[in-house]
Amino acid sequence: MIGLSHYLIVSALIFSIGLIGVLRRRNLLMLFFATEVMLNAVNIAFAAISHYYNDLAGQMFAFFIIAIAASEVAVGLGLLIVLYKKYGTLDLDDLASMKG
Amino acid sequence: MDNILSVLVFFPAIAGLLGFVVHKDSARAYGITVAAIEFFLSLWLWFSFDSANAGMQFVEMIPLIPDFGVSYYIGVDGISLFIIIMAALMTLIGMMSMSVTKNIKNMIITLLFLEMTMIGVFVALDAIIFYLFWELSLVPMLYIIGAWGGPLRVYASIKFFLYTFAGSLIMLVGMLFVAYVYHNLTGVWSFAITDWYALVLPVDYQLWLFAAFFFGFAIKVPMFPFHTWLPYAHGQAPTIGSVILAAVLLKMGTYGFVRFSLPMFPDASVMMITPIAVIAIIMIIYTAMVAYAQKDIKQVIAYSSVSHMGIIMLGIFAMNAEGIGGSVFQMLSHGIVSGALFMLVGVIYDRRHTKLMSEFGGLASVMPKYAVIFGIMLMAAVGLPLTIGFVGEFLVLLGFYQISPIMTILAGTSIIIGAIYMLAVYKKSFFGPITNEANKTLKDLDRKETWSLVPLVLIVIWLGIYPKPVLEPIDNSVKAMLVFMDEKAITQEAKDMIRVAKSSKGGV
Amino acid sequence: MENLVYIALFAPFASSMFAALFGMSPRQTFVGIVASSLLFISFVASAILAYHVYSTGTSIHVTMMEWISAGDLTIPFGFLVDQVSVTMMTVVTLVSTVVHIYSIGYMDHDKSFNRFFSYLSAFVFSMMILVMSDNFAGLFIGWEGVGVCSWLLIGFWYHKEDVTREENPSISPSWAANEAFIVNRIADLGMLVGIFIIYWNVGSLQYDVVFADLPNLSSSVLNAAALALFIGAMGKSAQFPLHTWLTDAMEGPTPVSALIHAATMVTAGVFLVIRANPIFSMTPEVSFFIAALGTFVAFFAASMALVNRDLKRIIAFSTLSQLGYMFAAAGLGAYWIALFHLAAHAFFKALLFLGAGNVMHAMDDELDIFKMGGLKKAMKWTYIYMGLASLALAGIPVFAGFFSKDAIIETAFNEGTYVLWAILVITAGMTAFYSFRQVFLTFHGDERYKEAGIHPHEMYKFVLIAMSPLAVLAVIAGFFMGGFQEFVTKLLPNYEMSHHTHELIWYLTAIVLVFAIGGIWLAYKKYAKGLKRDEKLENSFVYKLLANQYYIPNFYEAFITKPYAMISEMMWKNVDMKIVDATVDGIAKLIYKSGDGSRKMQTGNLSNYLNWMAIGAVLLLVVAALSAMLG
Amino acid sequence: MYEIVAFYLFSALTIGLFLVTVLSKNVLYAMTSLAAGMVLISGFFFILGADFLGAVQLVAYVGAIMALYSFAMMFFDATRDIKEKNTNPALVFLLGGLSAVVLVLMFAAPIHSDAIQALYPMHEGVGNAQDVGIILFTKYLVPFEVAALMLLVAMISGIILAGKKMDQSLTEDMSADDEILTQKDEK
Repeated sequence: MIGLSHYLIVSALIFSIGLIGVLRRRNLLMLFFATEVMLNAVNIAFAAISHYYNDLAGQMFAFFIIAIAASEVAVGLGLLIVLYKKYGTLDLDDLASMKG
Repeated sequence: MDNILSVLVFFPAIAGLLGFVVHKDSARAYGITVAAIEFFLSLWLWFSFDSANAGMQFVEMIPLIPDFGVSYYIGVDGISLFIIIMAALMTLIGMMSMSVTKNIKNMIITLLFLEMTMIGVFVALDAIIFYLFWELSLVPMLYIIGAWGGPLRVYASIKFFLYTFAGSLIMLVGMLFVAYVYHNLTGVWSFAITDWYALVLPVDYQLWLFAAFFFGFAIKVPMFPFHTWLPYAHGQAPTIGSVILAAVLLKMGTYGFVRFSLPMFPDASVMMITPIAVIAIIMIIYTAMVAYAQKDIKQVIAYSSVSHMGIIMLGIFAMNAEGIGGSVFQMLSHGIVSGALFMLVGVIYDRRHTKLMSEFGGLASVMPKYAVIFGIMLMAAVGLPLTIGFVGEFLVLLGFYQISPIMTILAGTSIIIGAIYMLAVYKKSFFGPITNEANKTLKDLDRKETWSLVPLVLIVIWLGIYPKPVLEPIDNSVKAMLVFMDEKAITQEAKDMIRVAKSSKGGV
Repeated sequence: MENLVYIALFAPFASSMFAALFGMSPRQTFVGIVASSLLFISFVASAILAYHVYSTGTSIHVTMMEWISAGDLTIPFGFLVDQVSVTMMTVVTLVSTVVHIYSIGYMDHDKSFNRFFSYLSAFVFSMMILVMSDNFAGLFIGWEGVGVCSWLLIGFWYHKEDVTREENPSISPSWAANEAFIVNRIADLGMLVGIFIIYWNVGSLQYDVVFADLPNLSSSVLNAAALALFIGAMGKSAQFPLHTWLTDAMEGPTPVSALIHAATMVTAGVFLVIRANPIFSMTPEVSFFIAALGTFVAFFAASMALVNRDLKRIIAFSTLSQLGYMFAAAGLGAYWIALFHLAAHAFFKALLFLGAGNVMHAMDDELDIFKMGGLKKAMKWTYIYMGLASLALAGIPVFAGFFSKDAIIETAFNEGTYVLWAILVITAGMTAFYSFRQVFLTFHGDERYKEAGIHPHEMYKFVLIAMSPLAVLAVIAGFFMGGFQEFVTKLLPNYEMSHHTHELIWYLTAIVLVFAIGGIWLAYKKYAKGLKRDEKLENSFVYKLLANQYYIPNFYEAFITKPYAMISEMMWKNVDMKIVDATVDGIAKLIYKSGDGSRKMQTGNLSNYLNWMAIGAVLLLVVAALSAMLG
Repeated sequence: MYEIVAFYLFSALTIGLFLVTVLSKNVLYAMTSLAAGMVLISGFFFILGADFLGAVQLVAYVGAIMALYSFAMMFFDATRDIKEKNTNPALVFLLGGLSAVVLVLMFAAPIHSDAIQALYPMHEGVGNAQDVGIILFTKYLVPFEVAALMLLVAMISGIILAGKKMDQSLTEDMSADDEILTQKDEK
């Protein structure tokens, strides 16, 4: 039987994959992809918990997360386009203008 | 006038604000007038002060944040009264003798604000108000050193500010904890010092709190090894800054010990007698030796301040009326004497633009009046009887002798090594032939300088011969404090150590 | 009578203030005259008081006002005129008056004439406070006051330059002044400790209260108090090892040497021991130590005087030696004899110094007796005065010194301390030798001063007349010994020779006399005909040792003064700057550096930030997990 | 039984696809695998009975968000391989692994305690979409509206950021516009 822990482990694994992406990627667009992975990982966990505890609150959270992800992508991609127009690249190594 | 204390605190500040509209040519006269009024107000406070009453007088209380027990709560007793008068006096005299011409208006306004904060510290009976004035006093001094100082002024002023600020933050933590404990025990918040006095704390709490307050006060005093900001601050500050710093600001630290540490933590204070006495003795001997090695007159006096503050610290922890009373008196005496000495150094600095002793020599021949006043102040500094310096030093050593004869003898070497460096300064600068051509044409004290120094000379001699009017209120308050401490102490050792004078009348 | 007390006390003060008014103006003779008159008034008042005390046998006690009152301590300005203090008052004011008048002549050409009188009168005022005070704190006021006046007066010619020790053993007046002040301060600490001991054990500093309470104190407390007070006395009275300042103090003007460093201030230590005799008589060990030290100093100082060539220094050493005698007497319990010798010594020693001042004046400030000789023709009266004073000092019968010094030597015999007695007798011989060596070298023999082209002249007449009372007293003071004994022993414990000593008294006197006359004879033989220098003797080790004061000043310089300066320098440069301050700056630097270091984290690269964020997040998660597991 | 099979299948596929997303050098591959992974995640939701959420996942994520990404990609050069220099791959995988372990531990911890009370219990016999609808429009009405507003704002800002003055730099001084215009006039 598949228990909650199975889901949580999968969720954690996916989250970690997302994290690896976040840490590894230097391209801003790819970073966005990685964050999407992490958001989805969390959604799985929420949905699973919601299911196993018969509580809808988890689903609600997942729902709102999707909403936020959508807004984030909308704004973020807008910014990416502006950046790309200005610098011609999305590579973080080339965008390090805030060096302290 | 019931609210004379508020007037005393805020009059200089309001006058300082009005000072912005005064024309800069008349700023100096304006400042002196304000300081003089303030000084006469402080004298008026003294005359209406009831010497027989050992408790707080002229108390004012306006709740500010009732939910947290913070209120505008001020009052004076015999211990703080004379420090207030001295602060007003030294501001007045300092302004009178001031030779600053650059941005004089800013200087006057800064000094008036400084006066507010100084008096505020000594009248505050609420820890928050106390802390407020305590920290505010840093700002004008930072400005005075940083804007009118010598070549290293920025370093010196930042060192002064950060060093003392770091200490007082630790003190603030201590204050907040006391308030917290008070809240836990009584269910109400209060920052009133008089409420805190009633708090009987367990010994381990007392020790931690004592340590927290100790850092705040010790850096201000400054106690060894926290003293190194002082020579820089004095070395770089303009004359007026040094005068105020030495005369009043340093006294905040020792006053804090008397006002907070002793009555609030009697057991911890008794337990800390030996460590503090050891530090005080190191201060006395070590800094006196360092003073002897200095080449710059002002640095000598700066280090001598530390040495004298060691005497004051020793007296505070003598735990008897002679020692503590002597300490409070010594605060006044050191304030006046070191203030005067700094002014005297300023006099020669204005003429030669150097403070190095090697540049001088034989000044007594060309500047006899200057030499006489310097000589009198020097003798007061080394504690000659019938000058103000003796009374305090004698009482302190006498008081501490009861605690430890050996330590008293070690501390008593201050009368020897104090004489060594002071006489060395005098000999190098005033005696011998005039070797430097530039010194041959020096002018003696002008009228402005004479008029600002002579009152100090008179006070030095008057209080040396007849200290009673000052000593009596101090003594009453100190005795009452000791009675209170003795009742409050929980350990038997502390009760044994705190010596209540036989002539005491009763508690606070 | 009370008014007289105040007149006696404050007339010198008024004199000092009056002179101070003119302190910065050029020389004005009337300042000297007014000062001298006020001192004379003080003397007259003291004399009347002395007569009053003598005739009624009662003491006068006045309290002017309260001085310090803190805790249980109350110190009034109280003045006590009893047999002891009135003796001191009379002696002090008499010598002071003479010295003041003398100074009008002596300081004639000095541009700081007025200032000098101000200081000199201030000194007398302090000395009067010292002797008249009715408590230890008041005594201490005077004690420090005379110290300061001595500092001012030794360094009176402050404008002189520092020279090497070889050129002038005192280096410079200002150096000598500072030395005197600092050495005295060392002793003053002892005195203060004594006061503290007394206060914490008795609860008061008033003489009467303290002395009444003494039987209740333990012997260790008494010993400590006696020792501490005596340390104070050692400094003021220049007892070994705090003696070096006294000879250096000869840098001051000669009237100062006469008044302060011979007649009055240096005897303050003896006065203290006499004043506090109830304490000292209850502590036989300390008393014996005092007597032994006194005897040692008497011999030690006399030995240095034997070879010295400086006129004033010889007298200074003899002062030191006589102080040793006084301490010997006081230590052995013969307080009234010590007091009597103190008074007699004040007269003849002041006379001797003033005579030396005349010589100095005549010789254009030359002090080397090897460069004098044959002065008796030019300075007849000075010769007579100095001769009389030297006879008194040498202890030749009928002169004052004979009675007082002989009594001390007898006391040493009477107490059974034969070693002390023997040393004192030998010292008496040495005293006679050096004082007459000086007289003969100065006034007899060939006129060596002519080589330097000096034309000596006698002092002003009024000066010589002013000195006459001292001369008279130097001769006749001894006859009042019996009356004096009767007078002061109303207060001081009487000291009588035992029957056994009484029987031997003629032999004892004869022995002392043989030594004294032998000394004079030796001096006459060697020096009266002229100076024959003995190269071999002068190069011998002992001679050099004595001439260099046993190298004690050099020792102090090498082992105290210089190391102190060196350690101070090291404390400042190495400890204060490099350790204490560097630690503080180090903390500041650490904070600054850590900020500077962490600045590198701010690469501007988002990817790096994300790494840091992840590290932080993982750490927080670990902490949360751990705390969840543990908690 | 089918549930187990589906779970493991989906798990393996999503993990694999996401790994491709994270590790691929080609943007197109990454995006495609991401979209595929999203679809499979909605499968999880359906298994878990969260039908509505699954639908939203498909519609919003796969439909809207991925479409946004695809459009955005048009602005970038998607054909080139992305060159990234990885300074410290060990740290990356260490951190990833560590966080995985820690998260698993943490998620596993509360499961052993069953003192969790459902706040908004599901109702027996009521469809998931209905249930969600009830709660969303009662308890979560305000957040829901706020989320709607937020989406609106995001949409507008996205349009403005990406669309406004496509031919000009947005960050440089606007006064440059006038210069460009004057230059045009001169020509």
